[in-house]
Amino acid sequence: MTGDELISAAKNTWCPGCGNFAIQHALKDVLISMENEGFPLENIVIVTGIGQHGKIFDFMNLNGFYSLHGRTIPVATGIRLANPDLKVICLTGDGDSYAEGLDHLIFGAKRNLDVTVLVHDNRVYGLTTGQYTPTSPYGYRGRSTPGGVKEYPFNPLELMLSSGASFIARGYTHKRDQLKRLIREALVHKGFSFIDILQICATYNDMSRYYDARIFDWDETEAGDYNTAYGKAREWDYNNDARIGLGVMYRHTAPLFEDNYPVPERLSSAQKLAWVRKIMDERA
Amino acid sequence: MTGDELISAAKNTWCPGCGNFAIQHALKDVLISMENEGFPLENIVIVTGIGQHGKIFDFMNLNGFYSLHGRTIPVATGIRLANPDLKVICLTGDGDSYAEGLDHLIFGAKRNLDVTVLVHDNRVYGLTTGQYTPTSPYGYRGRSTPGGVKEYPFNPLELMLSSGASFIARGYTHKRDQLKRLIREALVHKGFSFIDILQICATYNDMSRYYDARIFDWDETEAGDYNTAYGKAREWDYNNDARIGLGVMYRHTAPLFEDNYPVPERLSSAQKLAWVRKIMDERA
Amino acid sequence: MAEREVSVLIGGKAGDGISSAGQIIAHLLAQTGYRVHMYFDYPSLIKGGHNFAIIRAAEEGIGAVREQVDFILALNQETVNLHRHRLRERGVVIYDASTVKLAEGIGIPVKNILAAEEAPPVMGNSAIIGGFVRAAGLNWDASSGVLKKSMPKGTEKNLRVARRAYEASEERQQVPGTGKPVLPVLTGNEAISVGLVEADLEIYLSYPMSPTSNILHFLAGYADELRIRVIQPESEIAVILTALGCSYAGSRAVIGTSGGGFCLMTEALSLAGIAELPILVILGQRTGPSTGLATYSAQSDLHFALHAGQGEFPRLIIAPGDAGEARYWSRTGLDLAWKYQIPAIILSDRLICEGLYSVEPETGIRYAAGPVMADPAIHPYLRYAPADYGISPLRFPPAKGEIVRVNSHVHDTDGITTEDPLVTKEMADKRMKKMDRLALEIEGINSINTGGVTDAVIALLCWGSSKGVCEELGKKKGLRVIQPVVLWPFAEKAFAHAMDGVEQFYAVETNESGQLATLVSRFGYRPSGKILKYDGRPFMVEELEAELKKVIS
Amino acid sequence: MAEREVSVLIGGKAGDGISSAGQIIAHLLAQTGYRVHMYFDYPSLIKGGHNFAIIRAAEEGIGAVREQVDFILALNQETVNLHRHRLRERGVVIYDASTVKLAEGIGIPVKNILAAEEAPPVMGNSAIIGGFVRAAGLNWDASSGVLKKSMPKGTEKNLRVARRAYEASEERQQVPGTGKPVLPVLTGNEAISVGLVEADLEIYLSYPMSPTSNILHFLAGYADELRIRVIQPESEIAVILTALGCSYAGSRAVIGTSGGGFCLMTEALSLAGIAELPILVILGQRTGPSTGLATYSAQSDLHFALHAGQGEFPRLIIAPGDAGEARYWSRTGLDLAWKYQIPAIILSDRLICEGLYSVEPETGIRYAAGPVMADPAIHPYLRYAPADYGISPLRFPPAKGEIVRVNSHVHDTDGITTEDPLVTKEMADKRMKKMDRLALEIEGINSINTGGVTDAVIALLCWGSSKGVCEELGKKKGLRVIQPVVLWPFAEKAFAHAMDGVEQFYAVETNESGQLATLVSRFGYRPSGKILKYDGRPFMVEELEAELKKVIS
Ligand SMILES: Cc1ncc(C[n+]2csc(CCOP(=O)(O)OP(=O)(O)O)c2C)c(N)n1
Ligand SMILES: Cc1ncc(C[n+]2csc(CCOP(=O)(O)OP(=O)(O)O)c2C)c(N)n1
Ligand code: SF4
Ligand code: SF4
Ligand SMILES: [Mg+2]
Ligand SMILES: [Mg+2]
Repeated sequence: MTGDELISAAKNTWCPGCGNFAIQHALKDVLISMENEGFPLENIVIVTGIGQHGKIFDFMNLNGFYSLHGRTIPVATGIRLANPDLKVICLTGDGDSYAEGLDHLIFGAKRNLDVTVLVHDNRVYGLTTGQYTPTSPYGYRGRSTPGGVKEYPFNPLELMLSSGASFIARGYTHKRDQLKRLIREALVHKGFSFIDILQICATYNDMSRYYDARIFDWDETEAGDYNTAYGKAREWDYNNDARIGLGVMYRHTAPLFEDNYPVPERLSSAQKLAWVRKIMDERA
Repeated sequence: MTGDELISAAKNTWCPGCGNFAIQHALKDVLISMENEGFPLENIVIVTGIGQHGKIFDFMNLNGFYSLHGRTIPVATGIRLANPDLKVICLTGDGDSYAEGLDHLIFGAKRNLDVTVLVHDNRVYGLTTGQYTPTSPYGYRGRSTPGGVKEYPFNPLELMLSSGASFIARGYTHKRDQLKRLIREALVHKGFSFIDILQICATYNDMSRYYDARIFDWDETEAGDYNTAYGKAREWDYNNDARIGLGVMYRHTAPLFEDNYPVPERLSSAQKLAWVRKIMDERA
Repeated sequence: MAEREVSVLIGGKAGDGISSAGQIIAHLLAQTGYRVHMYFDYPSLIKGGHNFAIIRAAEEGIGAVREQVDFILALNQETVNLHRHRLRERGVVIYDASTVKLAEGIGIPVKNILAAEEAPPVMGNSAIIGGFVRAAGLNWDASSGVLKKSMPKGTEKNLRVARRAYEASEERQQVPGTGKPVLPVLTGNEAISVGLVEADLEIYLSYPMSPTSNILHFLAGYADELRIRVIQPESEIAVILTALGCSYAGSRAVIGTSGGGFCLMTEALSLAGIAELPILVILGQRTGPSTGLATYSAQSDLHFALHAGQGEFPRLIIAPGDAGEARYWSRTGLDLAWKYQIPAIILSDRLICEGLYSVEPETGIRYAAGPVMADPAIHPYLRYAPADYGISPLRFPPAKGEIVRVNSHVHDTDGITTEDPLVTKEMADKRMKKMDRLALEIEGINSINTGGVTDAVIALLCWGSSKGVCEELGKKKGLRVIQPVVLWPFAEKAFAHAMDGVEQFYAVETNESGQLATLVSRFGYRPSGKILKYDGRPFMVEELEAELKKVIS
Repeated sequence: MAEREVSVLIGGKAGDGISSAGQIIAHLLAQTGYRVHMYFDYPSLIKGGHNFAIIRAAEEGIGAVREQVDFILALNQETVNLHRHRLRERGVVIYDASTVKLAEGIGIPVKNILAAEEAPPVMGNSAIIGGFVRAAGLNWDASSGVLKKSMPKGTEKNLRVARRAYEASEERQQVPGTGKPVLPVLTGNEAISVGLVEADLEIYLSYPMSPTSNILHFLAGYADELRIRVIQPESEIAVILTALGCSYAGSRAVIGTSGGGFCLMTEALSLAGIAELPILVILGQRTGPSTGLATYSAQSDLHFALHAGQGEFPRLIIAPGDAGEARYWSRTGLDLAWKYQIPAIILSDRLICEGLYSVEPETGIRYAAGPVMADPAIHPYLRYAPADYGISPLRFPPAKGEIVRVNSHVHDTDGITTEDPLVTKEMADKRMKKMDRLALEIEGINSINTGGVTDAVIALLCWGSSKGVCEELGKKKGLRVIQPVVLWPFAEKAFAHAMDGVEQFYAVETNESGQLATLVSRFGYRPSGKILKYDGRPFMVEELEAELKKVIS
């Protein structure tokens, strides 16, 4: 498949300048290169939430499940249980995964479910026209907080680390090449791989200049060390004006959820019948 | 009020040996001493989840809201918004707050809602007769996991720390005096105060001997330091056989959620009418 | 309908400000004494897709738009291509001559005008509006007053742009004033908000969801001025449970959502039922199932609202038919929720929420203000004490020397859990007594509207947003129109009265099954037919007229 | 009813093992050729409160218990105090003489027996059972076989305890064998589980909640043997969405819950509706609203199940009336969910889930095995392609060279989001075509049971667990009994047929409003009366009989 073929014919309806394009194309490039290396793309399933991010479902020629707001992870869990040959990518938003569906995200990490989660973290509810989310900076003026939001954001990287995610990274939609590499590594990782992607929302929360002035690349040599990762996670709390590290923050190996529930060979009808008879005998 | 008066006439239906008694009586003692110091007990509201823990609602002579499974925190939020003179204590279970209602717990911490959360962490669903919870140890044999659960628990203290809780402690139902002190400090604390109480479930998960052999008291002098707290949180991961620290793990001061939403004086009918007229004029 | 009327369609890309331009046009027409209604059609995206609004103005109140229009205001070529067929004979297209190719109509050199005024592209719609003012023969001074009011930002520049376009345009179809008093024009969401404020709303909570997000935005904008609190929690589950915490402690909280969010609230709705906690839910219906069409309409959650939540408990369900009713009934709904300590639902829909309507400015009289409060002298306070009509008097904590308990389990009068069969039955009966009393009260207020030609033997049965189109055609075609506003408890007697003499009736609804028809069938009424539409769009006047022709000779 | 019958009540504290003792008694009686039914009554707590079970055995199948009993087995004084009035003339109380004070009856020196055998207190119920075996004149050898089977742990000691008590007891009321073949005895939950396994269940997911938790426990116990996977996610929301992920990728997942958990599933139910994902929900009703009475029963979620989730979409709702039906219809429900790619609900209730019933052991014939699969040769694969009866053939990913998309929005045939009005309508019509076809199919299978005296002109209308008691009294009092098993789509024709000749009918339901009565009123049937009970407890035979006397002369 060519990259063009991976993009569907559906009319793209993101705003000009939207960071979602960068995510879409980074994903496309990574998948094409994987296909070239022999990975069959029909084994990919994307699961999307509801929000601007979710529209990527329509824009890609990939198997997909356009789910509910906040519910990508349980859907992905089901797909992985049904068929662990399928590689599942959750494309989700900050409203989607950090507000409505936060618990699932934490449980995905806790269980080390073998899926890749890309959070289109534009730090705003885009599709519902600009309200604050759990990662919006303090004081963000959205339509539900015209006087500025008075809550402090939480730090998704720190939360993911304490929840047990085995691969944690941060990307930025203005750093397309790095983003590609991160997505690729996340896809290669066995286990719960999570990337918080600082995504520009051109319409409601354009933080390009803020980010551009603060980003730097993390030294990834110690990515296996929890304490180092913890230190990195806490450098920038999504609110203070610290430097913003990008790259792989943490990576380690842990048992997979799916391995506890391997797909068994099914009983034959005769075996099933025998079991039913046994139960009936026991109960008679 | 005497301690006896604080216990209601409702028939207690916890099993003999249940750790919930310790929590109930510790709470009772603390409240009585607070009342003796002048705190009016009619200003206390307990909000309970659904589970064995929730039955404390019936057993206490206190204002109360017997809520839904997993939903103590949002109810508490509403009570605090309506009347910040009310001191709200959420009495919740590990199934309640760590599974069904995890997101609310994290948001309560993030917002630094000024409530006290006591988690009756018996590491099992007691009321539904013994299934594993997010803090059950690996291999726990419950009725839904007769072969032993294959998920690792998460660490609620670490999660709470990364979520922004401003007071975090761990208690144990066999350490009644310490528990009293912790509850008292939690109640005095301004902000989100959280105690994970290792509660013995005599029927489905009696870990008394395990705990008794491992507990020790934390040195609380550095309780204001985040990194120290982080180190303490990670000593024991609710699964390994490390020593189990008890006491206040973290305490600091942060702005309260409620302070962003002070109860305003209400508009008079005339003011309201004037506003309506203004809107109508603007729209005409 | 009315002799004098005019319809205007304005279209462009998402992001062109079609909605606000439509509102300005509605106000321009309202200004000359018309009653107006606007339908705004937009896909769920922020920029790029096709948006259009139809504004219709007439001498009498209206709640529907027509397929045919007198003016098309085209900010782009697509608008012309998609809507040209709608133009009535002698209708006029006013278009942006810099982007639209068209032989007839009035081309406004928008690009040049903007360049001359150094104005940004988004002011293009001011130019088109200016062109329209002239084409419709509206008075410039009065119109510029409306423009000023509507554009608090960049007012002067916008006005200059509009004026240049006005001059570049020409009068084609004079839209005469009606001489009637000017009425305010509100969206349903604004009207609901006003009604809530009138009924002493204290805390509004919502997780954003179309079509009720604009209530959140509107109220947030006035929060300081109104001294109310407007809060956006982490999920709909948190929304409703926080609101119930407020109720318990004595604050009037209202929540807003749409079907998907409402699903997540159903468990707590049942809690409100058994714990007898007052709560008002604004439920804006949109096209389902599931995410469906997020920005289009439907009337397909009536039975869901009727039965949401496990078990049986009293509830109040009200479906206003336009902005005026939305205001009145939101106010009344909130009061009744508190009077009866029950969950109440304003079952609105996308067409009402985001449609514009002329409304009467009067504030009317509060239906019932305060809840039944307990006498503080009586000890002990029992939250669920037996009482007249099953309504136990309220106290809020702190209550000195008393304990206030609410409970999601079956409980005794003190709120303590019980599993006793007798108490279980008694408490169920107590709750149902409230329902019976409420039903009686509902019979006595105008909960079933009758319109059209009220003594006709053929009737249209409608509810919510299908009211407008039915009302209009009822008058025109000599049909009775019956519109239950309170859908539950169902005012059986009032309905029977409204149906008195009816020989045939047709249900007109925007859903697949005829949900109101199903509801009335419980009471023995079977419609002669159903006229249903379920593509997310409203019934246009012509469309329903054509459907009626098929069934009524 | 049947000439020969016997009722046994056993009571004690929570933690005394009353449920298992009751089961053993049921098996003891089943062993001698009786058809049995057990009702177990317990509050929601683990230790201490009063628990009791009533076991009734008769020659014909039964599904209800009586107030009057022949034997009372009392493990404590409370049991005697609470239930003594139930004892029939010549009935016998068998009691623990070490704790119960009583003048008559058979006192078993439980304490001494346990001491003699060095047995733990929990074996006290083996002693009482031993005493009962003798008192009822049951054969020791056959009985000890049942005891052995039922007590895999500590078997020998239990047997010795029972034997000692047997010897300390005396024969009082001989319960003769029936000479009929012995039938297996199952709880409704077990029967449901067996039905699911027969219909190729692959993954069972549940968040524990009474009264369906025991399905989770039962299946978890056999998971390895059955090669199924049994999973307990973090919440009901996770349960249903995980299951829908399974459906999408081709695995048969089933989920179980009760009303409160079901509330949280409604949003995803609507998703299953529009995305056409098969899913079966086992919904065990209990007393509501809200937490209500967690361990008691009700039939009060019928309309909620009918309308849960926003928007309109096809669904299948089945309410089995006993364990045999539970098995058959769980199997059929799962098959039909997959055949039609729709959500299906087994609407059970606490009485069926946790009640014991004699069932026919035969496995019967599968109703419909596989779903409609697409021909892999046809390219491109379109998930929502137009097809016969609206059932688009399935493929599961990975499908080489194809893309499989499911979508919660309105979508085109390929699953891509659309807001086009025509496609919106077409897709709604496609879904409703499935409903129409399913309705036709439902008319053709025995979805409406008719029993009692089938040509009587007075009928009892019932569903779910109220079937048993109606059936029995129908036979006894010469009434027709009509029990719709499939409640949606409602088999209007089959129902009309069942009602043929009925002049009066009474709805018998355990809810406050008569939910089935309301449902049939949609189709023009109005009951002459409703006999309703809503205290969490079942209709006892005598109780319904007395109610019937009031209304039927
Ligand atoms: C249960 C539910 N609640 C609310 C909505 C409305 N809604 C749609 S998108 C959205 C916000 C999306 O925000 P985010 O996840 O950050 O996505 P973005 O648009 O920013 O990419 C909301 C609240 C919904 N679809 N479902
Ligand atoms: C929505 C919902 N799901 C499930 C239940 C059933 N339920 C009642 S208590 C409980 C578990 C309680 O566990 P935990 O919170 O740990 O409390 P414990 O009994 O151990 O104190 C569950 C699952 C419920 N009441 N509501
Ligand atoms: S609103 Fe923001 S996130 Fe949405 S498409 Fe536009 S730029 Fe992108
Ligand atoms: S089951 Fe466990 S938690 Fe529940 S009352 Fe008994 S000992 Fe306590
Ligand atoms: Mg976002
Ligand atoms: Mg617990």
